[in-house]
Amino acid sequence: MFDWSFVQRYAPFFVNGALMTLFICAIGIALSLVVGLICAGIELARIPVARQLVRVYIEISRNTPLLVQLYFLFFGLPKLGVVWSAETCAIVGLGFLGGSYMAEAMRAGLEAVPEVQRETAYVLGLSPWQSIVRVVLPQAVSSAIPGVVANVIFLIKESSVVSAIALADVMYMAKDLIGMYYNTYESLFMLVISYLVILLPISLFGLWLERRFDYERR
Amino acid sequence: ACGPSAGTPSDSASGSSSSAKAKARTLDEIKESGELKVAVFSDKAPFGYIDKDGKNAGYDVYFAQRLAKDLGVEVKYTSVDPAARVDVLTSNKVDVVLANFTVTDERAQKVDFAKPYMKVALGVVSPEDAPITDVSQLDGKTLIIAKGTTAETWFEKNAPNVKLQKYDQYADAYNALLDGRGDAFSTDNTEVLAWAKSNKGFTVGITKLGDEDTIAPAVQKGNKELLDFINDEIVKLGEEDFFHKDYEETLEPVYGNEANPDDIVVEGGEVDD
Amino acid sequence: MSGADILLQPGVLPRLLQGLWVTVWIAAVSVGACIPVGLLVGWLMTLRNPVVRFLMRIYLDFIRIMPQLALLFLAYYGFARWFDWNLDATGACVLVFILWGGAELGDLVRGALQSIPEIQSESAYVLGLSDWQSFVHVILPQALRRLLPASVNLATRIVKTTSLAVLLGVVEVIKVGQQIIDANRFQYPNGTLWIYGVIFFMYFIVCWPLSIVARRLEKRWAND
Amino acid sequence: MTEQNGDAAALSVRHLAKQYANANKRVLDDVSFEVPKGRVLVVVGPSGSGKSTLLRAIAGLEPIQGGDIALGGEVIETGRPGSEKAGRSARSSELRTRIGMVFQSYDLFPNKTVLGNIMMAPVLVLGRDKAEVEREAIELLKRVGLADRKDAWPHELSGGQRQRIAICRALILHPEVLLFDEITAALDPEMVREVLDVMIGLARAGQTMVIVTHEMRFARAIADEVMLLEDGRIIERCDDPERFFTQPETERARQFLRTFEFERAGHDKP
Amino acid sequence: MTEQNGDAAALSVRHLAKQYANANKRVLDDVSFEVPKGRVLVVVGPSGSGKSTLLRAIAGLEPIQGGDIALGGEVIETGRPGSEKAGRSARSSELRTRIGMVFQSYDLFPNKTVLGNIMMAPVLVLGRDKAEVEREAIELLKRVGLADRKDAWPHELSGGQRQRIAICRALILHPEVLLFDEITAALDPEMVREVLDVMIGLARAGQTMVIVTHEMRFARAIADEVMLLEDGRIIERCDDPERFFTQPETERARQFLRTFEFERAGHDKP
Ligand SMILES: Nc1ncnc2c1ncn2[C@@H]1O[C@H](COP(=O)(O)OP(=O)(O)OP(=O)(O)O)[C@@H](O)[C@H]1O
Ligand SMILES: Nc1ncnc2c1ncn2[C@@H]1O[C@H](COP(=O)(O)OP(=O)(O)OP(=O)(O)O)[C@@H](O)[C@H]1O
Ligand SMILES: [Mg+2]
Ligand SMILES: [Mg+2]
Repeated sequence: MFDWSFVQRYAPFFVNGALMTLFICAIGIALSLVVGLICAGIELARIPVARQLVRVYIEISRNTPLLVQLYFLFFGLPKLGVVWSAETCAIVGLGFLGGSYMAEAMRAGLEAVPEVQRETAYVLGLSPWQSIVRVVLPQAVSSAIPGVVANVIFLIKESSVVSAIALADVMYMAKDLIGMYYNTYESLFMLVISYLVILLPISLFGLWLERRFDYERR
Repeated sequence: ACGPSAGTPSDSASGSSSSAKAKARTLDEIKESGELKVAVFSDKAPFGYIDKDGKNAGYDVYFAQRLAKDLGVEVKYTSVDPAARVDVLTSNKVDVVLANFTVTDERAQKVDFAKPYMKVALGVVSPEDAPITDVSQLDGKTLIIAKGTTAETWFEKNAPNVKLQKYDQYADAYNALLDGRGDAFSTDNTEVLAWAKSNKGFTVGITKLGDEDTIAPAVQKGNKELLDFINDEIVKLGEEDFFHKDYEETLEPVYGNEANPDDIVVEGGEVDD
Repeated sequence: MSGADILLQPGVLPRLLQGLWVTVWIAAVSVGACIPVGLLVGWLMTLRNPVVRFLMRIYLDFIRIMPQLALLFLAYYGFARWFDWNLDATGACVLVFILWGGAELGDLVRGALQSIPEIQSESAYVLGLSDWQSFVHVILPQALRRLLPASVNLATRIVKTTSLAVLLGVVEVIKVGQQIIDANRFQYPNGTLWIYGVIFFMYFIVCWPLSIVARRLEKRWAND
Repeated sequence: MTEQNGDAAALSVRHLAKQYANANKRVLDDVSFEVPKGRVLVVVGPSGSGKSTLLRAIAGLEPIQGGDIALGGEVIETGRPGSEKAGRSARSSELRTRIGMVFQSYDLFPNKTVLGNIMMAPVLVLGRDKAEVEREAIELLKRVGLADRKDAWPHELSGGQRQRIAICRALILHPEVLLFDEITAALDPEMVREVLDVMIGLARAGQTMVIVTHEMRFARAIADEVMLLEDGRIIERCDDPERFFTQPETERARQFLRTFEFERAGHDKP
Repeated sequence: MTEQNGDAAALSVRHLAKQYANANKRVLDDVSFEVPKGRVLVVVGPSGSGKSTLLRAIAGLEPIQGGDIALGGEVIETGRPGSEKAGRSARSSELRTRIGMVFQSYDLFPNKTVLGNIMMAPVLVLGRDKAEVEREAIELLKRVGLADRKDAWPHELSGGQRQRIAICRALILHPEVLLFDEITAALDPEMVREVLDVMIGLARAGQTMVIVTHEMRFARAIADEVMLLEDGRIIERCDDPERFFTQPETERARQFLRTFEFERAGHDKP
């Protein structure tokens, strides 16, 4: 019934797929953090026009599926003369989608710092910079981390659609093996294991990080 | 039945019952239900595609219609991706696959093939300004293919130095070739010839690669009753030169008189060379 | 740009809309069926029975850690074989969205039920309300209020995730778009740009109002 | 229902013992007292002394491990050793309506209007006629000065208004005993006053009450009897509040009361 | 820094006018008073009368639209009409350290330990030597009875302990004036006592303070002067607290103080 030799033979495929998934996600998530930070900054600083643009971006990015974003980038944009590689499209797609989620998480983190904390810093004579670095940011990071971690896991999961633009990630391997050798069972088994191996440590690390930065629990 | 329809006959996937036994249906059950469930391509013109009006059309579809007519039932189409063709049968999502299904040993272990109705080899299409005329030219280059096709298997086995870029769907693969994402695209030669004819700037540099293979209908393993019926049907249709007529209706408009129908068509299930 | 004309071709927009209808239908059926499942799961999760708790944890954690696309593959290819249970692509989508949405909603329900201060049910007890009266008249209405904004958000996520159905071969809006692109390739070589653009916009138009509703509800009920 | 003895105390608690699960000490230990009909008992004591637990046990919210609780002479709760993990008392709905309780906070139902909150129990539990209950509810609202807010939602009300509504909600069931657990602890001073005035009105009207409070002046004004609790035991009980607040008998009571007095800072003025 | 006048009041507020943006009424209107060095001013008044706003304006947290504020004779803030939407005052860090303030709640930095909280400003703002600051911090902690908690995190402390730490954090800057805004409002009675005792200690030691409180007994004990605020105006000011609390001059003050008195309920005893 279950063909272990098939699993042994093709396990390396999934290792490669997992590396591709991790590669795309690492860069895509880094990009999303940068985009999120910029957007959260613009919103908090209330920069007039940029702020409206950020709102529009966030609405568009949150309300469209990544798959459609990718199809548009990969198949649509070349008609405008912009030909990006599949990797670029996937990274840009993840950054575009994740940026809005990260922005919201970071903004929520900053807003969670009570005003009286800034006021206390002011009354104690701290400069605005000292107040941000020593008082506001440490607390904001602490309350933003759970949201950011959840987004990281969300983005890794979402990245499973990059197989649709021929990127050889975990999902791609599973489909490929099913299509070539029809060992559906074994392929699905390796698919599930691969995602567990990628995501379980990350989500445990996330829990540890949350605890580490939670001033009330460490 | 579950699910609405996107207005094309091809979406029987969403029109059929959402749960049933994975055991194949008998001939009687098919007749009783009044419809034959057939898996076809929806993006591989001119063999199986959706025309501008949203209707299924093509060489395979023409045959499917006849098959159903002789059974006295309607056709219900399910569009499949190449890689899904075996699984739609094993999980009994359709009764027959008529999706340019090349007969291979691996596949024959999973499904039962009937007599062939077409023959193919692989072909490679590439841009006219950088034509690929030999497999060796592909070394270190990127070749686009569709997952689950014979082309994929052949290149995986015989050309380890070619970088394969695999898409789930033919449509995506063609788009990728048009956007210059790969150096060439390989699939059945019938298919690439047809495509190159209608897409300026592309040429079929390799017209015949690997063994000559046949294309045949497939049913679930062990569904002898239906298999026998299809085999009889193919023999019977051979007497009236049905597949030549099919060729004239669906392929000739594309190939014109440059191709010889006998290079493609198999009548009565007999490969003559 | 010339390519935009593709949208004016007879039949193109109606077909896309029909495709969108399939998408919305899958989402709507899934969301509808999620509600009872989610309520049940949420209720089970508040039980103290360790076995039930453990099972629910496994269920929730597995569903949450697997990408939805992987779940769809499991349901579509795996279920038929493992349980001799055949699902067509649409059925597999609906099943996965119900299991996934049910788990997510269940967790929301659990959170909402547990967020109601104990003192509410104590007040009801002291006033003489039976357990059932207390649940129906006091706890549930408050839990639903806290639940609704997040549930509408979940619905948005389900709508977005229906886009994956195309990868199982369901003929929904994306697939219809691809068919149109294919059939019109020669007249409209730029079709991909426009069709995918329109599909992008269509998803936005479906999801955006839901997001707005969710945000409104959240604001309105935040300070109660 | 057993017949009520006219002479029996409205509430009597005998040898009450209470221990929380996972705790190794009794929170209430051999607590006995009576509250005659129409009288007001004020319970004071430091934080953690068991005041809230006492009221909650009387209301049936906490299982008790020893002793018993009687209402109008009828025993309604008997301690069961080992019942630490048991939930709320299984007493009948009807019985529960005979004891009213108001908590420190959060206890109005936010999903009901003011009238909805007040009318819920009499209609659902006692099956009384809606129109009649509404008339009575409006009467009560007038008494606490909130007749014009009858259709408001709890979140539209100030803390003091909410607590007055909570009192009405309890009163409409005509409870034999009303329990109040620091119901003004979370309020601004002016609101505290509004609520306490309502309670003083109730005392004048002869409502039997047990009140836990940290407002010593209020306690002094409203109490018929005062009871000082510490570590789950009754330290001093006195039916002359004036005397209790000025010359308590025990050293512990003196010490407790001193927490509320300040001596002049008396630093030198320039 | 202008030289300080030995005779000048520690804090003087003249004709202070304050209006919030989007409000059509002044929250503080022509408020003038002085606090001589070493004296304690207690500000009382009903909710919304502007007490917090007054302290916040002195601390530089709110822009003022008229009048001025002087510290030791040196004017540190002048009202600018139309500045409703301006942010906090631009006064220098050094100047800010000369006024200390403790809020009702939440004001310890949760990301710093007790010592970290106390040492932050002297080290960062005044650039003082760490070791020396730490010695002083521990001295202060001893004074408030919390020397053993120096390495604790704020969330590990009770509310009363937190407020005492907040006082230390303000004291270590040796502020010329200390402002307290209802710092015991959210605390349990015993904790209230701990904190108020610390403040009485400060008063004895000659710390100049402005205190907003609802604890009238405490006010009476600690005040050198009392000021009753209502609707942003000073209703009564009195440098004899005893007199203010027993025989206030204005009818409004009498009325206000009555909120804190109760008459015996006086219902008939059986
Ligand atoms: N649910 C509980 N489980 C375990 N221990 C509890 C529980 N509730 C209260 N306690 C403990 O029981 C003791 C009495 O608590 P209780 O709340 O009755 O005191 P209290 O007199 O009302 O105090 P306060 O004035 O602070 O309200 C305390 O030591 C408390 O820690
Ligand atoms: N940020 C603000 N914007 C607009 N109005 C405000 C703001 N803060 C306070 N107010 C208003 O200013 C008035 C005075 O408020 P303030 O907080 O100074 O009163 P208070 O005397 O401290 O009251 P409490 O005893 O309740 O603390 C109130 O009417 C209040 O509604
Ligand atoms: Mg209590
Ligand atoms: Mg205030």
